[in-house]
Amino acid sequence: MAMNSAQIAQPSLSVQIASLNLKNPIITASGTFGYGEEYSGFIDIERLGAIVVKGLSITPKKGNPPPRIIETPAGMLNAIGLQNIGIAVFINDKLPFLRQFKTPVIANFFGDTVDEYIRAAEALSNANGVHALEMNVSCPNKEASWCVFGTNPETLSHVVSMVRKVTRLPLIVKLSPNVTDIGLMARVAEDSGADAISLVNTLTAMCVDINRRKPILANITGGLSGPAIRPVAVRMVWEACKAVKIPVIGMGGIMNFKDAIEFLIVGAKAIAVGTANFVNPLATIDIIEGIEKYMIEEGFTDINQLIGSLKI
Amino acid sequence: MAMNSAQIAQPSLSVQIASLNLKNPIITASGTFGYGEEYSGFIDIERLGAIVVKGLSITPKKGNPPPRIIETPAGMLNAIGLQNIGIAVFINDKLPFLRQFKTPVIANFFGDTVDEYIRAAEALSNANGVHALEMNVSCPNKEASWCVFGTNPETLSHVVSMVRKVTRLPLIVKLSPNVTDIGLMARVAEDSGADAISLVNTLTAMCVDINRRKPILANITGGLSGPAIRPVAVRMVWEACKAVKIPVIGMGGIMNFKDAIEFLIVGAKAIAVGTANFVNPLATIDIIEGIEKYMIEEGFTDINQLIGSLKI
Amino acid sequence: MSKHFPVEIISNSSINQQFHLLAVRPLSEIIPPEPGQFYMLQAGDNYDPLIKRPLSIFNYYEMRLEFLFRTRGRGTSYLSRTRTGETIHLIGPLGNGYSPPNGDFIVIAGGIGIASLMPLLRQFNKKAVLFYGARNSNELLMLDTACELARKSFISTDDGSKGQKGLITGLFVDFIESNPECKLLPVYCCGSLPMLKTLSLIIESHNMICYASVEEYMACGVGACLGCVVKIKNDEENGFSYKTVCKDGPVFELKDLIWQ
Amino acid sequence: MSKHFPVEIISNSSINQQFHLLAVRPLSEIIPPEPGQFYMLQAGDNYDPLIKRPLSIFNYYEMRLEFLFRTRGRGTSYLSRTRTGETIHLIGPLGNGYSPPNGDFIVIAGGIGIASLMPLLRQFNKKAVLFYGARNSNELLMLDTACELARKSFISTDDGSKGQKGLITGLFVDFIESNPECKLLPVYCCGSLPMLKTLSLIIESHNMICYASVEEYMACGVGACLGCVVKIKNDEENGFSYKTVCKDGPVFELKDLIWQ
Ligand SMILES: Cc1cc2nc3c(=O)[nH]c(=O)nc-3n(C[C@H](O)[C@H](O)[C@H](O)COP(=O)(O)OP(=O)(O)OC[C@H]3O[C@@H](n4cnc5c(N)ncnc54)[C@H](O)[C@@H]3O)c2cc1C
Ligand SMILES: Cc1cc2nc3c(=O)[nH]c(=O)nc-3n(C[C@H](O)[C@H](O)[C@H](O)COP(=O)(O)OP(=O)(O)OC[C@H]3O[C@@H](n4cnc5c(N)ncnc54)[C@H](O)[C@@H]3O)c2cc1C
Ligand SMILES: Cc1cc2nc3c(=O)[nH]c(=O)nc-3n(C[C@H](O)[C@H](O)[C@H](O)COP(=O)(O)O)c2cc1C
Ligand SMILES: Cc1cc2nc3c(=O)[nH]c(=O)nc-3n(C[C@H](O)[C@H](O)[C@H](O)COP(=O)(O)O)c2cc1C
Ligand code: FES
Ligand code: FES
Repeated sequence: MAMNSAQIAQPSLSVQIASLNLKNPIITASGTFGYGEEYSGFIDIERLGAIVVKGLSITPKKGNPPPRIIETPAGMLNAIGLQNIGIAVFINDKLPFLRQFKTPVIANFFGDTVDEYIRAAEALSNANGVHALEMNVSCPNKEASWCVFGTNPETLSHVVSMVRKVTRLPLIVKLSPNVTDIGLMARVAEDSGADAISLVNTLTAMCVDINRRKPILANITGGLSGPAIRPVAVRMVWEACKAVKIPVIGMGGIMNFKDAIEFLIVGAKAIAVGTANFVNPLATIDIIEGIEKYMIEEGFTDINQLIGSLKI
Repeated sequence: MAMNSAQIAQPSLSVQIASLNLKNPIITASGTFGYGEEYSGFIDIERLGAIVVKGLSITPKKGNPPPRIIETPAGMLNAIGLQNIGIAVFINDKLPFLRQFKTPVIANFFGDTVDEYIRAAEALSNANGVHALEMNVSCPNKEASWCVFGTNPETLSHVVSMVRKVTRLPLIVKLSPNVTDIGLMARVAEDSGADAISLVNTLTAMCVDINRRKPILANITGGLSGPAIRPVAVRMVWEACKAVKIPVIGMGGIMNFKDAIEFLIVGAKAIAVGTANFVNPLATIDIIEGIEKYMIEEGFTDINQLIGSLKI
Repeated sequence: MSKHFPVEIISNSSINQQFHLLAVRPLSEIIPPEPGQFYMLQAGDNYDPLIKRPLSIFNYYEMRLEFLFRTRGRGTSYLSRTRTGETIHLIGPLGNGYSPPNGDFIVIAGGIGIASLMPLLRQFNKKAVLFYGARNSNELLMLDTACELARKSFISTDDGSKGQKGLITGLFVDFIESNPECKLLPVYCCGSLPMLKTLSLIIESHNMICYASVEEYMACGVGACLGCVVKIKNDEENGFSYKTVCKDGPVFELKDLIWQ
Repeated sequence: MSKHFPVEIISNSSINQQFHLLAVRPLSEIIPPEPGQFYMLQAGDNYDPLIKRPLSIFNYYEMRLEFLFRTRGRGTSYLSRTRTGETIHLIGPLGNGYSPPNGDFIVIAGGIGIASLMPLLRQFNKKAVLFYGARNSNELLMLDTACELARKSFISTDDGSKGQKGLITGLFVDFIESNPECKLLPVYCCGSLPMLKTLSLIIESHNMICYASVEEYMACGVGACLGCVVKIKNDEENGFSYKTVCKDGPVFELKDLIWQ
């Protein structure tokens, strides 16, 4: 008996995203895990494949006035307005905490202009303890014209190539789902020098207060996340995986290990957990353990056997 | 007291969609109400603003193999594959039943080619008892190349103008939500001769069976509908209403009168009830009564005061 | 004709960990169900689960409907937690039930499939030869009641924990081989897909008539969404057309079913 | 420090149609809450409602947490229907509670706001002058307990169904005008937005110190999503910054709050 259980080797969960080696494919989604500290009392950060921090910009942002969030059927809408402490404060005040852990830190960033993107990427690339960059070109809740970066092939190509020039860190481009052809956008990111892509960001959406006859969010529209969007996200991740050769990080509505496995099966090399953290701060750990158990039951020894195993 | 209640006049719910006068803005969404018969035992068809029938084509369609549907968080995915009896059988077997009612009948139709669209529109325009046409250019669950009709401005413009030439009935173009810029698609439809537009059709999506590692639907992808998509639908209807002058029919996840009112406030002239019929066959009637009550409470005498009343 | 109506939960008892018997009282006038018909039952308080769940009518008296069900997922788990006095909504009765037998008949039930067949046994008391099989004795539900309503009963379980060890289709074959006159009796069956498939070979080789109740995912239950189709043999193009389980079924002639 | 932990429902009693008292037993070790802190409570069995709901700690003994709440929407309605023996999940204790008073103090509670202030009254027995107002006597919750814990109590209702007819802020103004020495006492308050706004004018004009517990929509409860912000005066650009109610609050100095 003891022999028998010893024979069931722990399956290997490690995956490679560009030069980044993750001990497992579970990462946190930007904006849903703060700067790591907020959840460090709940889970052991060391167990995560990687940690993605809240979106950063070269100058701090106050963000949108409240209300910033509203629950929707099986989801939520947010228009935080990219409130953040700015890259300098992040490096000084937050990175030292994150450097304690062996878990790679992926810095999510954005800019209002191409120049701001470049400056943000430069500043983060020089920071000790940032292991990769995730470029948010898809935030749907800002009105500024840069919003088109993520939904227009030309502007996307331009901003990604410019950022590519200034960083040697693995560059992940985070795509917007609010497009006609996600495969095209994925290819554009790949061709412009991205080392990986991640998707989906939130779906642009809106709720109305029927008594005041005003939008519920101060920002009018917001981004929809949570289980409601999962089937759309799975479809888009599948299309992106078919379109590019670089690794794809899948996310959107992942609440448990079963959801995560759907993304892995359609081809995602890693998955990110967002809104689920709010509902269950232990979601990431539960997912890691659930995948491990599933792999043992289904006879997988290496997670790469599972990734992309969809039979059509 | 009797005086008092007599003074509260019934508010007017009637709206105009092109030359079509609807006694109220509640219509049924194509594919969710069969050919009317299926629900005629549950509700009084006469009370509806209009009835939209299951999508029709010039030749009958067998549809996709099962599984065709799967529930998702606060929604459902379908890939029926446009199964229908064909326009000839519809006219012979189903229209006589619908002609009994004073409720206008809107025939939803589609084609695999521009020619099939034209022939379908012609055949339906000559049928006694069809009051308007709704053109489905957005069905996401067919793989054929015509799928791009609804997501590409050029092909959309072409097929709508061709159909416009062969019908004098009010022509409603039903848009796909799977596009980057819904306002643009709405304008293209308007410029090509549409009398009204309706949206949203379903969001292309996918679920995976993690034990068989196969898509759950035989068709691989399907269309997401139900409350999960409502916030996305409201946003798109709002954008469409800002983009065009022709009437917009809003739908997507409407379950109750409150949801319906959100669409009216952002500018929809009428709303369609889809998936909700499955959950509650009386949903349309409950919504009509709920809107009436809301109008009385909020002091609206005419629904046109409510339509587009969003304060930004 | 069917309705959408509220019911009050009268009682909700677990038969064992997996199986529940739910009794409800309609709060408005209903249409009496026929054996083999089903209802769509509210499966949640909000929008997740969204879609109602189909359950066969298990028993019906005036102002009382009973359902016998297995707790499988979130919808049936919700139903198993409803409490006496609470109100839920139902749609029904739905579908085409079993065409009534004209004299003696054979019933073949697999596990929870008995739920759909019990009204037939009740309506035609002591007319049926019952074959009732399940994985184990826990899944032989309402066994005593069923046997009492039958003229004769054959019982089996996969693990031998009750009745013969083995498949119920085995007992059925033995029976018709030793009672060839029974090949003229109509067969009514409801059970798992493997059972139906095996049965269809037996039925075909003995040239019998068999009415089978089948299952598919459903959304509307009334024939509107076309979501619940199965392939049925006919003279159309490719030799089949898709028929809805909810409206054309759930009972079909077994020989007409084309398995995926 | 806070945790995500399962609790068993010990009891769930309705105080009247709208208000419930929920007592739960933690099934794993917890961190003791401070007065003014809150928990995020599971609000459904599936994904609708999705987000946990914030409720103040109303009472705490070893291995027992109590919440007093009003049934408003789907989340609180779910909580009101949980049954003894069932398990739900909580996150907490969360937020910065009331800075403990150093001697006597004043408490101003509006309706269900008493839930948040009760632990303060309990911890500092007979130290508080209590002002407790509500729309009507039904919304004056746990009135006797509260008054017993206070040194002195003033009660009002909008409709006069209990205590003085009128707003509780009126009684408070009368009190400090006739007891000017009390202006040195710290004020702790929790109540509706109109109450807080009126109070902020009174507090400012009398130059008092007031700690107010405020509400905002929440998602994470731990400062991660930045969804629950309020405007707080400071020296930054434009004279304010957004602070999270869940982590920086829910208790803020009243004078620092900028109303929308
Ligand atoms: C006409 C008909 C009569 C039935 N009668 C009975 C009965 O009397 N007793 C009984 O125990 N079961 C019966 N069933 C099966 C029952 O409907 C499913 O077990 C139930 O819907 C599962 O729902 P869930 O939410 O618990 O499970 P889920 O977690 O939703 O799914 C579990 C499995 O149940 C099946 N299922 C889920 N939703 C549906 C749906 N809308 N339609 C069909 N299948 C679905 C799927 O195979 C799924 O994999 C019947 C099914 C049909 C079609
Ligand atoms: C720190 C804090 C402590 C609270 N303590 C108590 C208490 O002890 N007793 C009590 O009765 N109430 C308390 N509330 C209010 C309580 O959280 C809301 O009444 C509850 O969340 C409503 O949820 P619902 O699903 O029933 O209503 P819904 O139908 O979701 O919404 C009804 C209204 O409740 C409010 N609301 C809904 N969700 C949230 C959310 N996630 N965060 C904040 N507000 C929300 C909104 O204003 C909404 O319009 C507290 C709120 C906060 C922020
Ligand atoms: C409150 C909130 C804040 C977010 N902030 C960011 C952000 O700063 N940068 C970013 O790229 N994505 C941001 N996102 C998007 C998430 O990272 C993720 O792409 C999306 O929520 C879908 O995943 P989910 O459904 O698991 O939440 C945010 C999402 C939420 C809910
Ligand atoms: C089962 C099903 C079948 C549908 N069939 C059609 C169709 O034939 N033609 C069409 O234009 N839209 C079809 N639709 C889309 C609906 O008309 C509607 O646009 C969509 O479901 C969104 O609304 P809802 O969320 O209220 O269901 C179908 C939707 C469902 C769920
Ligand atoms: S469930 Fe809709 S047609 Fe059968
Ligand atoms: S609720 Fe997430 S930051 Fe406060």
